Amino acid sequence: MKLPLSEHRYGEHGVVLPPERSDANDALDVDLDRRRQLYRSMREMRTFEKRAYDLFMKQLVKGTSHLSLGMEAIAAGFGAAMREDDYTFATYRGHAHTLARGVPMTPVLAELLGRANGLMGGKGGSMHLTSVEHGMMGSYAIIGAHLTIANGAAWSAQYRGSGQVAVCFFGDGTTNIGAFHEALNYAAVYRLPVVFVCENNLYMEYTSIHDITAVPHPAADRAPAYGLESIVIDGNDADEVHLAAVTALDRARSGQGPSLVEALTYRHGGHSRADPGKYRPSEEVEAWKAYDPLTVYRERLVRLGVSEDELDAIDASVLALVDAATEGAIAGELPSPESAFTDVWADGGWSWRN
Amino acid sequence: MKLPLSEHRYGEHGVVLPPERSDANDALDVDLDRRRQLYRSMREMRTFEKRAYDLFMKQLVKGTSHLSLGMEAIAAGFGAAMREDDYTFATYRGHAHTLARGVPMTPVLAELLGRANGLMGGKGGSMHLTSVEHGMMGSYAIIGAHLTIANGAAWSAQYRGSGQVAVCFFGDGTTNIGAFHEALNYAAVYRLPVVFVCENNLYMEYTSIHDITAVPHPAADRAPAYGLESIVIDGNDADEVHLAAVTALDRARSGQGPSLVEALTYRHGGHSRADPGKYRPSEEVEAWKAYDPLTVYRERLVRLGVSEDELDAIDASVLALVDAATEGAIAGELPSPESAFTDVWADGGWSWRN
Amino acid sequence: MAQLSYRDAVARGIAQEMRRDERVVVVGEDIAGAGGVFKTTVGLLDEFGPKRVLDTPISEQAILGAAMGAAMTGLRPVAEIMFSDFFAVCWDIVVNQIAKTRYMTDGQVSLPLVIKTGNGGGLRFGAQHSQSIENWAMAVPGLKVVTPSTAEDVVGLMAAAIRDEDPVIFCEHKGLYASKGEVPDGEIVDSLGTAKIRRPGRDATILALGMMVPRALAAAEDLATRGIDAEVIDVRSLVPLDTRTILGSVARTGRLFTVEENPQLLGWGAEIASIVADEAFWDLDGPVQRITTPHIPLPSADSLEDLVMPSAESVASTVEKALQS
Amino acid sequence: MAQLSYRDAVARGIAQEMRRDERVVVVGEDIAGAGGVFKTTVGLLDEFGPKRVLDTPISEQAILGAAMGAAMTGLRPVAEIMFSDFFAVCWDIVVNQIAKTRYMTDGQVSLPLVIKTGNGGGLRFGAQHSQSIENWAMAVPGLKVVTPSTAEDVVGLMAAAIRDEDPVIFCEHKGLYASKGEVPDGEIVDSLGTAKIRRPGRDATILALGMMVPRALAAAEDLATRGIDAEVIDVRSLVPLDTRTILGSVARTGRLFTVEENPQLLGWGAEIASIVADEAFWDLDGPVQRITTPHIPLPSADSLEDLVMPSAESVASTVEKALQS
Ligand SMILES: Cc1ncc(C[n+]2csc(CCOP(=O)(O)OP(=O)(O)O)c2C)c(N)n1
Ligand SMILES: Cc1ncc(C[n+]2csc(CCOP(=O)(O)OP(=O)(O)O)c2C)c(N)n1
Ligand SMILES: [Mg+2]
Ligand SMILES: [Mg+2]
Repeated sequence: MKLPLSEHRYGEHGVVLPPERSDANDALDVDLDRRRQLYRSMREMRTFEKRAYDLFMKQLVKGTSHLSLGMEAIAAGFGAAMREDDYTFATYRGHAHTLARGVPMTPVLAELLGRANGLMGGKGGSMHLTSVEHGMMGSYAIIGAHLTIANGAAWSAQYRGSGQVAVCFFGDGTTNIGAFHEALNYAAVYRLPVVFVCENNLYMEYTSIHDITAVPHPAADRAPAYGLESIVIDGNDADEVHLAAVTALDRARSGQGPSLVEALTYRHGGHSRADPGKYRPSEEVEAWKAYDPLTVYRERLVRLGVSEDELDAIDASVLALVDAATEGAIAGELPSPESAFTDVWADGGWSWRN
Repeated sequence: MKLPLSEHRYGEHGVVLPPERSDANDALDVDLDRRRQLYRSMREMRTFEKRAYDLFMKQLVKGTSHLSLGMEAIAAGFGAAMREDDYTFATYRGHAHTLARGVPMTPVLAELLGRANGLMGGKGGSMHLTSVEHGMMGSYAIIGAHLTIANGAAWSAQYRGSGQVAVCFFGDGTTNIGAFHEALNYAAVYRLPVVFVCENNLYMEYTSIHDITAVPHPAADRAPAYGLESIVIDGNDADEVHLAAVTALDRARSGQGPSLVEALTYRHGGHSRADPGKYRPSEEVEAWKAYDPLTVYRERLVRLGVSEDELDAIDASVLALVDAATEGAIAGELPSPESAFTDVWADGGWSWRN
Repeated sequence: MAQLSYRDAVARGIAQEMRRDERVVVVGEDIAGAGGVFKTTVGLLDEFGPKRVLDTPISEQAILGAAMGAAMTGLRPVAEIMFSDFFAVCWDIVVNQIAKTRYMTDGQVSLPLVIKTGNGGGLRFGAQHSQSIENWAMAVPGLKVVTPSTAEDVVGLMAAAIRDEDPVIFCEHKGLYASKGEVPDGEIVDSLGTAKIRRPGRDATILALGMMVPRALAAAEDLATRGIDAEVIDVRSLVPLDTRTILGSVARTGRLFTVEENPQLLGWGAEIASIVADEAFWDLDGPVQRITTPHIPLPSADSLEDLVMPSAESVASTVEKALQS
Repeated sequence: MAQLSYRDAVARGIAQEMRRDERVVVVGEDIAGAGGVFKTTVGLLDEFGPKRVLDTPISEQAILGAAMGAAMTGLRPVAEIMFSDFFAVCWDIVVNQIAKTRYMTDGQVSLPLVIKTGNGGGLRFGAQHSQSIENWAMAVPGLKVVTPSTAEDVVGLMAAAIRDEDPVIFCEHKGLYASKGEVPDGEIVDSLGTAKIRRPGRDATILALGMMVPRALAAAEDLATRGIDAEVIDVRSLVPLDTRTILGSVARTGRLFTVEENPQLLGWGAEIASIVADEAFWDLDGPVQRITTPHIPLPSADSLEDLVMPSAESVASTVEKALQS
């Protein structure tokens, strides 16, 4: 729903509340095993990121990092829909998307701690998680760029006829940068097998997306500008996300081109490590915390007959995994000094002269 | 009218013909004196640019240049609607827009010839025509940038409460670059007094806009993405352009914010000096040459009772102006060597050290 | 005279100029309501209101384009590019538009604007958020480039930058935001294009910029204990460049070292080395030596980042070794 | 052996590689149907079809992003940025993404891609279409940078660039497109990182790049008539840099001159001057001298553009004066 500009006011935005709780989505066509998997996947992300947060507080994680606490349903819902050889492109807020591709926790956590056993040996850090062997093609920290790069992976898949799809996650704030526009048109023109997923958590860093965007749905209201359908989904409902993902992936894989999906969600914490998130009305924060994707989903599973015991067991097994990863990460060595000088070039080195 | 993406094919575009000739627009509410002015203005642009072309052929104009032969109705229609202190921002294809603001021909032509009496003393050339005293705030040769700069002039006018409007002209191909998107959203967010005018001449340099754009109207189909109305006009009809200009300028001046106007037109020649324009079907070129804005308009004036003699007299007086400008330009000295070293900085000089 | 953080000094410098000149406006991402992600614009919205202090979308090209258009029509904008690495997404506006327009229009257009930015490494932000881009700007005719290293200089150079009729790239070092220094009360206006001798010395000249200045000073103190009396010059301004102060120092000491945070190739030290090699060739008692981050992207792990950036220790040992040989 | 224009050599080099390697694809604005606005890709669409040779929208970020994503997933793209000045609109993709990704991922990602571009001045295109941006790229770790000066080198360096596993910025000099040279028949594969001595000499070393190479050679011929025997080295590759050839020459001649088309500050000659000043200090018989365009934007008028760019005459007179003093 696009409003005429007369309805927009710079700097003015109301409190945006989550949808009402309802059991309507219980009936969605997602089978129970898949749902167990989705629950587990979200629990992994949640537990992992809470641990990461604790480790920041203990000064073990240096630098910055960006959590997606509260936004897990999107990463889980898409992750479960992707083929093993599909490509993920994420932002600096990429822990959940990395785990969603099956990347083990220890190297991810070790990377946050700057250890030699980190996913990139400590050279990338939290904002650049990458595991090519898992199809996790990178986390990109400059707004917009990775939408264009995802196109390239999709182009390559199309060229090779591999049937792979590239899925690219980004935030609401990203819809106002030039690269967004270029990437969307480009994907549409060549009908690339790429799915663009806007995680609309209502805020850029500290500014409401509505303050500085001319339309209410920063992604969906732009979709028609590229010949694409406007799609808005509940990003806190893992089943709804999952089905939207299946549809978009099928569309891409069958040669019908890109999709742009806007998933509404909220981050429980601040933008990054440094941010207490005080610019958000507490009424809004509380309402969204109550509409937690894990709570919502757990209640659904219970309604659908999964026992609390089974769910507790999942939680416990995930916690054990995270504990083990924590140990493995903390036990990691510091990177060797030589490693700072490897892999600038394909020959393994850094030399720029003879 | 946005088509679903399924109707777009990369690299496929049909022949696009101009509208049928009709006398419907004779009835538009533009008074006859204004119409005489519009005719004269278009004739100035036409005669001036044909002369510029002749001078290229004589090797007197070095470097490149981009003519808007066939596109004059847009520059004339807007020029006549603008207030004296409004701002124009144009592209490398900016001769007509420069003349439309009342910039005298001699310095413009002298600039093309690289002479000291050129509009910028020979330092800018054809692609960068600027005359601040006439509100001609520059011609910009890198696609997209000047849309963002026009916003700044509009912002300044808004801040100062001056009632000025910035009008920014650009081509169809420009709608696919990132800066277009950023500029449109930015203008809408702050409700800036700026009018964006897309001169859709169906081609970028040598590629049809339809081949590489996901929607049929590269500007108008994007307008709703910024809360703006989709506006498509006949860019070869000076009256239609003029009225659209008046509406958009009024809207901006009265604080209702930006407009995006897509004016359909065609260039008679190639993209630039080097280009014979062979990539365009001759049927298309012929049809558009027949739908020449000057022919169309002259016929209208005659239908409305202006005598052929009067029109011939206008043509003759314009020719005399152009002849005089040609003499003045050719008579210009070469720029002094010292002038290469002035005006890097506001102190008049170029020194970067003490 | 009060202790002020480098971070707070930024807002103070801007506020000082906003009070005296209505044409000064400030724009950038999260700079108004939130006071900036680095908290360098805290208080400006409250004091000057939403007409003069604006939050923007994530649209760096639009931000700088707006600053440019406003500057050419009577305002004096201060625009923030949050991390200097993001200059790469709006580089066209900076180098092709802002830098060249006065020249191309034969002086018709003035562009009194400041682009302030959080620059440099040392905060474990990784390769895309830690670059020293002052060199990118230095390479482009038409841009002035300053990098203060103290809170007092932040205030005075910000004022000078805002008053200047030319576009100024104002590099705030992220690694210095938390540092504090004495800042005199009242109006402070410094001048662009001036280097400062922070520590006089006779045996060698050490040139440094931004966060490398405190490191060079620490190195000099250390060298002093070993009998080497090094002069430390804070370059402060890359364009205009105070070659007089630099060449004068080299003439006295006969040895020159540059301490550059940037990766080696085409850091500002290369230009100075080339100037000195040309104009002070006969003054030199030994080769000009550049101490830089090696020519690699910055790694994020703290241990690796510390390893590759010039430190007080690496500066001291390089100078000592060179003077002994 | 045939006479080939520098322009046609570009297409020949690309076609040679497309024939042997299916993974090579070409993208850019107007490069397919029209064969490129500089006509450097003529014939490629006909021979290799629309799947491998693609016209794009005016979306430089999207073009290079696509090239990057394709390179990391198995293709070997050649992307065109029409005028090198337009790197400014996609600089983020080049310097923050393409240059850094291999390093940041600890070697997980390879980026075998070539960005070809029309670079340099002399065509009266004015300040926004005439820049020498090879220096911008040289300053960023992770990019290889080459600039051929002859048709034969175009073919061989293009082949080497396409075969290289790293990203290469391939600068074609617009002012050389029309020049012709002998090019051997059959496959030509050159190697990156190698300079070429174009004219041996004993009295002075002149380094030049791109369009400055023929000018330096003309200067050397002229100097020869006045008894000065200058060695002319075509630098060809800024990264990797063939310092061995350069330092070797300086060791023989004792005098170094760089001829740079770029504005002075932080041109490639500054880096070489700094290397030579450091490593060959005791070999030098006099200061390194850089001959550059002054640090100004390029004016468009032919008379002014010719005045400010280095010419054979200005090179010869600078060298002569320096050697006589
Ligand atoms: C080009 C660019 N501009 C600004 C930033 C700084 N920045 C990092 S995250 C962010 C907010 C992004 O908001 P959004 O896209 O909504 O994603 P979210 O963080 O909410 O997931 C900003 C402005 C950046 N990284 N890159
Ligand atoms: C960023 C950038 N990319 C490419 C170009 C080269 N270029 C100059 S004009 C042009 C075509 C522009 O087409 P359009 O916007 O339709 O304007 P027209 O020339 O048709 O008036 C191109 C690609 C440029 N100047 N800037
Ligand atoms: Mg967000
Ligand atoms: Mg066009």
